[in-house]
Amino acid sequence: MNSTILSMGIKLLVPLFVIFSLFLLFRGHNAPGGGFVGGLVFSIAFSLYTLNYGVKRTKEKYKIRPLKLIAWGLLMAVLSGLIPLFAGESFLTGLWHDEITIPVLGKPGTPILFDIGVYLLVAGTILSLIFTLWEE
Amino acid sequence: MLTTILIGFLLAVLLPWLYKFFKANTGRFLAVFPAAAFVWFATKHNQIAAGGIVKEAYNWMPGLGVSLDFKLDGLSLLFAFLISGIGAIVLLYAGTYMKAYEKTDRFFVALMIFMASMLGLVLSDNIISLFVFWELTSFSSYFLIGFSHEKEESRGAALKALLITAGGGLALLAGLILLGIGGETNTISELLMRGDQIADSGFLHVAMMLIIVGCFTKSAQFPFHFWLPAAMAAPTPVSAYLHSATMVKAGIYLLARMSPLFNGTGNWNTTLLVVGGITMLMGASTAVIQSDLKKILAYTTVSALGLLTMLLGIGTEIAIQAAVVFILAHALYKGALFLLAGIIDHQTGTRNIRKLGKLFKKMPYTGTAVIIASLSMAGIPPLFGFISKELIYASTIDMVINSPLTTSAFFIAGVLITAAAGILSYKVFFGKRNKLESQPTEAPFSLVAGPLLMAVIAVTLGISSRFISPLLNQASLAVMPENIELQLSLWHGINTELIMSMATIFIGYLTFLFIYLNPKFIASIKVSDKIKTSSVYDRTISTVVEISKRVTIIIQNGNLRIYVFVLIAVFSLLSLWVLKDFSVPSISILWSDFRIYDIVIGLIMIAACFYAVMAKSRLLAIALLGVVGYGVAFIFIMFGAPDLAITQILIETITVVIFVLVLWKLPKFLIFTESFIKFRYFMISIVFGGLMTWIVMIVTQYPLESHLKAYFAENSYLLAKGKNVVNVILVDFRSLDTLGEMVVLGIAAIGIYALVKFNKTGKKEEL
Amino acid sequence: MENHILIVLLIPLLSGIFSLFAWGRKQLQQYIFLVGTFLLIVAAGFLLNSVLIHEVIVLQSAGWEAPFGISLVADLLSSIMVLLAAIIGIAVAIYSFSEVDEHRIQFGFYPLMNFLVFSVCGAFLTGDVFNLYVWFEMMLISSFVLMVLGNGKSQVEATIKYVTINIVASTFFLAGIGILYGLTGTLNMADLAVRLQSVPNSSLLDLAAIFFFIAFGVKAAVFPLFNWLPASYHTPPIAVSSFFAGLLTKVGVYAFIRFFTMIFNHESAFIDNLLLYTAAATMFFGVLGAAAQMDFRKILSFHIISQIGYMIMGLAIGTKLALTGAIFYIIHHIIVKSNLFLIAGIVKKSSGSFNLKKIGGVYGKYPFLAILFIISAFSLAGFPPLSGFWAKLIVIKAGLESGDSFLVIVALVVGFLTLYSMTKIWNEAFWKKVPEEYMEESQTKSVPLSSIKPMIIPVVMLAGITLFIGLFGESVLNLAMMTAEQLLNPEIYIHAVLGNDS
Amino acid sequence: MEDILPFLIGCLYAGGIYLIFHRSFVKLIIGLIILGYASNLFLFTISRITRDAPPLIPDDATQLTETFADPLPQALILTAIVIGFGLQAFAIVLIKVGFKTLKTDDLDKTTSTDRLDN
Repeated sequence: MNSTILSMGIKLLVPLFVIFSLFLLFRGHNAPGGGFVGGLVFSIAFSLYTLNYGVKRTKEKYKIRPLKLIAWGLLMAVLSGLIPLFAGESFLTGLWHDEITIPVLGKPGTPILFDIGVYLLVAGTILSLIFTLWEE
Repeated sequence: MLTTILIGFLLAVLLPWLYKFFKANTGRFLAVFPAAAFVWFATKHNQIAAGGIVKEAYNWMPGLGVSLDFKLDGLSLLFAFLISGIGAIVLLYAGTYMKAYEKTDRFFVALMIFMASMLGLVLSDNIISLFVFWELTSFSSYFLIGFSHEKEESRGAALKALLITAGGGLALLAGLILLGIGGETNTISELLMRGDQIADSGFLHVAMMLIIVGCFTKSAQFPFHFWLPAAMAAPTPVSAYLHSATMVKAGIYLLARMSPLFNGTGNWNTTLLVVGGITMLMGASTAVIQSDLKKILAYTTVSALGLLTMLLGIGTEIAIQAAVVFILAHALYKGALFLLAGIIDHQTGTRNIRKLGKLFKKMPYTGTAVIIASLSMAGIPPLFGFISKELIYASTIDMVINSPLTTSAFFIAGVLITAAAGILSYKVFFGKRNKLESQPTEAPFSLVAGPLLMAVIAVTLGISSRFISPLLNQASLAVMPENIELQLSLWHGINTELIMSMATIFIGYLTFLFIYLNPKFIASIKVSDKIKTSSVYDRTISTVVEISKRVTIIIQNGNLRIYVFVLIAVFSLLSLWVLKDFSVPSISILWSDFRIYDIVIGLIMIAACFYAVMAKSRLLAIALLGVVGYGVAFIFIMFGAPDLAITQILIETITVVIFVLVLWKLPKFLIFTESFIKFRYFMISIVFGGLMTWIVMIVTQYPLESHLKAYFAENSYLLAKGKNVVNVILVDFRSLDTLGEMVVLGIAAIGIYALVKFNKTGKKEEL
Repeated sequence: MENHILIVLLIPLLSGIFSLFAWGRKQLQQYIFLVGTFLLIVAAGFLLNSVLIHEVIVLQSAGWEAPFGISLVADLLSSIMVLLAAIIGIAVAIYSFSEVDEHRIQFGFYPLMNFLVFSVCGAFLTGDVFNLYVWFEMMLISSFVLMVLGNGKSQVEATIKYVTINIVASTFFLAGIGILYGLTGTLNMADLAVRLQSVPNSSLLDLAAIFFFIAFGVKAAVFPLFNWLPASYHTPPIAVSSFFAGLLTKVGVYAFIRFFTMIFNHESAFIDNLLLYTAAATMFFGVLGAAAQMDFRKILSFHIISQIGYMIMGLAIGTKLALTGAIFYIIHHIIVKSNLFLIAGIVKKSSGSFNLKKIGGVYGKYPFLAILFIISAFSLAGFPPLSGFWAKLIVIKAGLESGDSFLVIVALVVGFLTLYSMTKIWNEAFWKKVPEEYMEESQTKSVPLSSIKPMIIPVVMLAGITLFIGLFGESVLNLAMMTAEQLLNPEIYIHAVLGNDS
Repeated sequence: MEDILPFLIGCLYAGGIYLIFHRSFVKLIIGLIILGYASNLFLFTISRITRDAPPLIPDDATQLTETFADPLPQALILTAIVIGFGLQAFAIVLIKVGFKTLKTDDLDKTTSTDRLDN
């Protein structure tokens, strides 16, 4: 598998996949996609990289700590749920900023933050699976 | 009264510290408690003897009708005197006697718990609190019998006593609760007046029989009696106190207490009479062939308990009076005799009467006390035992039916007990020779004083019985409210009772002589194991254990497939039972509207599933699994669930990848041959699948109006700002589910990491 | 007020997340778990207090009115269960400091425990059937990992059984949710209770009930679905078994009570009989298993089953008193059973084995431990005046009142056998001397009790609670009665969740 | 298809459970996964199905009108799939570890934890 073309291809693919996964994440609210699918695509990119270069190099190069991703993902989701409390709303209530609409990303709101949490967690989970099992 | 009981429990709790302080004097210190209680009860004597009662009431669990109601009447006071009086003597005695043992603090803890509970039992006026104290006496008895717990025998005896009494306790509990339900109160004094109401509820007889069972186990009635002789494994003070004077009388107490309610109804009288009679005769006849002093006493105690039960069963005025009087007489002489047996054991090192003899000169005080107590036991005037025996005969003679039979039963038992008394006193103290290795000396005063005092009381009460008459009269009124007044005296003139008493003594003497002169013959008598209820007990216990082992091996067989099989079978049977009300949906609608690729996909999936079942290669099976998974995704696409389809495809891919990563180094499938078992599994699988199909069809034939669906369609964009409704539900409407799902995934990741990497080499790895 | 519910859930969740961040740092994780469970007790206490004042508290998560979002509901039953979970949580936390080894901690023991507590609390508080499924799955996955953590041979074997049966049961749960949704188009428990009234054919309800009977029956370990429990509960460390023994099966019982008092409360002879026979068989076969065993933990495991039977018995009889008994039983049993497992662990440490044949003499050596055991064991056997007695008394009284004498007889016989197997432990482990042939083994494998003193603290705490409930049980009884009252009047719950228009 | 689905579900349930009844660990796990599919489809079908009408609000609309698939069961199934994936992945690795520690692939040989000790 160590052919240079493939290696080059994968190196190029990783950022592409990451961007695509982010795209899936943010469009999820209005079209098929979302944090879960985005996270999966994200992790597929690094899985490919791992298949080619091994776990150690992947971890070193991209400073990926799956466990941290999991923890941050969860924390992010919880925080997105806590934010509405300061606005006097219930836990996890979706708060939206109505005036601003960012292109591609849509309106910023806590559900988006929540979805990012999902994204991080799924990415972390799948990567941890791949890392753990690949090293075996 | 509550204070008294609580002090008792408090002393038990504090004992470890008290023991450190008082050490060997703990017993003497503790004796202050029952002595003080005795004095307190004595101050109430005149009031009670005049027909008054003392009541106390405290809430405990009012929601359940459980309260700490205490009521002191004649019967309770009689028992309270016995418990506190004999308790004080026993504690003094134990203070010296237990010096030979280790860890006596534990002994005293149990003894104090017992004393307090026993007081609570006889003072309670609430069925539930009575039961609480009742069980506590069983509980403390368990620890006292098992005091020498390193001996197998002690442990077995303790367990026997506990299982029998607590088992009976469960029956008693049910009986008491039924009474409470029937009488709509838990207060005993109220219940006793609501006989008609309880009878109307239909619970009276069931409750009665259950209570009788409870009382019989506690008071060692046939066929439950065998735990009592076994309980002689306990240190002697315990035998004297619990297993002759007080605890075993708890059953008698409760029978007496409930008499106003049950006497004359149903099988009460017959049951008590018959069981009591058997117990009495069996106990008396077994007693005379024993060689162990404590066993002799134990069986005479069984006999006495049988006699008491009989008297309550006879249930006439005189019988009740006789019972009350005999409770006192028996407690005095039997308690004393046990303590004295302990002294003999303590001083000579044996309790085997075959080895004992000629002790009087060496142990004059002990001897005197034994003789007095034995004479009381034999019913020889002017001792208190004589008065009680007179009354017993009087009660049988005026029975309406079965008088001759009952009278002769009493007579035979009386004869045997007299003989036993002879063995205890004459054989041990004046017998021809002893076979002791060492020369015994008289026991210290602290040991002899107590039993001697009890012997003296037996004499005093015999001569001046009128002091005790008012109290006993009140006690008998408590058992039978309309009873005639009790008048005790030694001399009633020459009448049938007197003649019978004399005859009993005379023939008892002859019997004693026979036993005394033919020790070899007596020793050769063996009771067959087959008729011993103790061996029935042993067999029952081992059978229960054996059955439970067999059942457990079948049920908990360790075979995962069978567990799943049972689960599916239970589900299928239950569903079939419910589904029998539904018709099978007609198949014709099947062909109404379908597209050709539906069928193709369906068939592919079914085929893939089928070959996955049959596959002999692991990789093939996994690949086929993938086919099924993608098929599912395809169905999602067809029915408007693109998100599901994407997820399904991605997940399916990852699952297959994981499978391959994990499994590819494993050896090939083992081929297991098991076709005949497989048929069972095959059938249940088909049934299960069929049921699920049927259920889907049944449920979907009804129309569904989901207001949730409508709400989401309406508000998903307007309120939740999202056009992909599924995603909006996931991150907004039902974001909590998603949060949970995230945690599940995270844990799964940790779990897989831990599973694969776990090692004990201490090598740290960062996840 | 609603936020009391939120706080109860946030504490274990955040503890879990924080201990993920503290991965591998033993002391910090221990500290987080201890503080977390302590705060949880406080929060649960506040929650219970507000529920006592306001009857039913509802938190509409994400701010959507019921039944469109997910309602978190705290009624008396839920808040009592949460409080109990917190109590067992802190007991296990303290215990785990001495018991759980370095390696398990390295591989995530504490985060998993936190998430387990989280899932249990969530399961008690949710008012939505699908959300309950999610909590159940979270509970399952964390218990799977905790059970296998350490990779011991018996652990792996036990976990395979545990996983398989529980996953199969989960499919029934999911299918059951499908049927409920297919019949009513709603998932909110309160809404379901209302809408199920108008289901065209009440046999459909019986049908749906079977699915939940299987799903919860497996979790609660009722006959004949209990096999996974005795196969597995004796394999992980005691801190884990103890938490499992006290709480996990009770989540199943909780779900039983919730579903069969509120959702399936239509008149159904089928369900009534099903519960009655299940209760009897569960009591009976559970205790038979206990009578057969000679391993400390296996005896205790089988006793869980038999005692679950008593709780189901309370539910099956269904009168106010019976439900009171079931609630009282749950409270009593969670405390006592967890404690017995903790004691088993200490006995093992101080005597070298769980096998009763190989050990002995604990009473002689450690009388204080013996007293703690006596309190818990005799309470389990229903001896007065300990907590188990009241529990049994109420259930039996309820049974006699409603004329279910068959159940009462079974309950009494089972009570007797329970006493037998508890005294078996006492006889063998505490009274008897260590058999000669195992003397050496016992000495080499045991450590003196003084070296593991912190493990006694939670045992004393739980035994104290048992004793307290026994001696001053009135408050617990009142609580249980009020809970039963609430369960029998689901309108209060439904009204609180759905608002005025129901 | 609406009419075929119940049969497909039945087949999947039957196949899944029958796989669990095999003695091999690997078939056990495959069976569990197929059971998972079966119950997802069960939930999907029993909440009624609608062809070709995904619950996506068109760009020019603010609400879903006419016929559309019920989004709620979809969301539930999505959650169930993901949760099921977590559990199944764990189970797959578990049988691998089981195979390594128990040295067998045969379920009938894993009866030691249930054994009576006496």
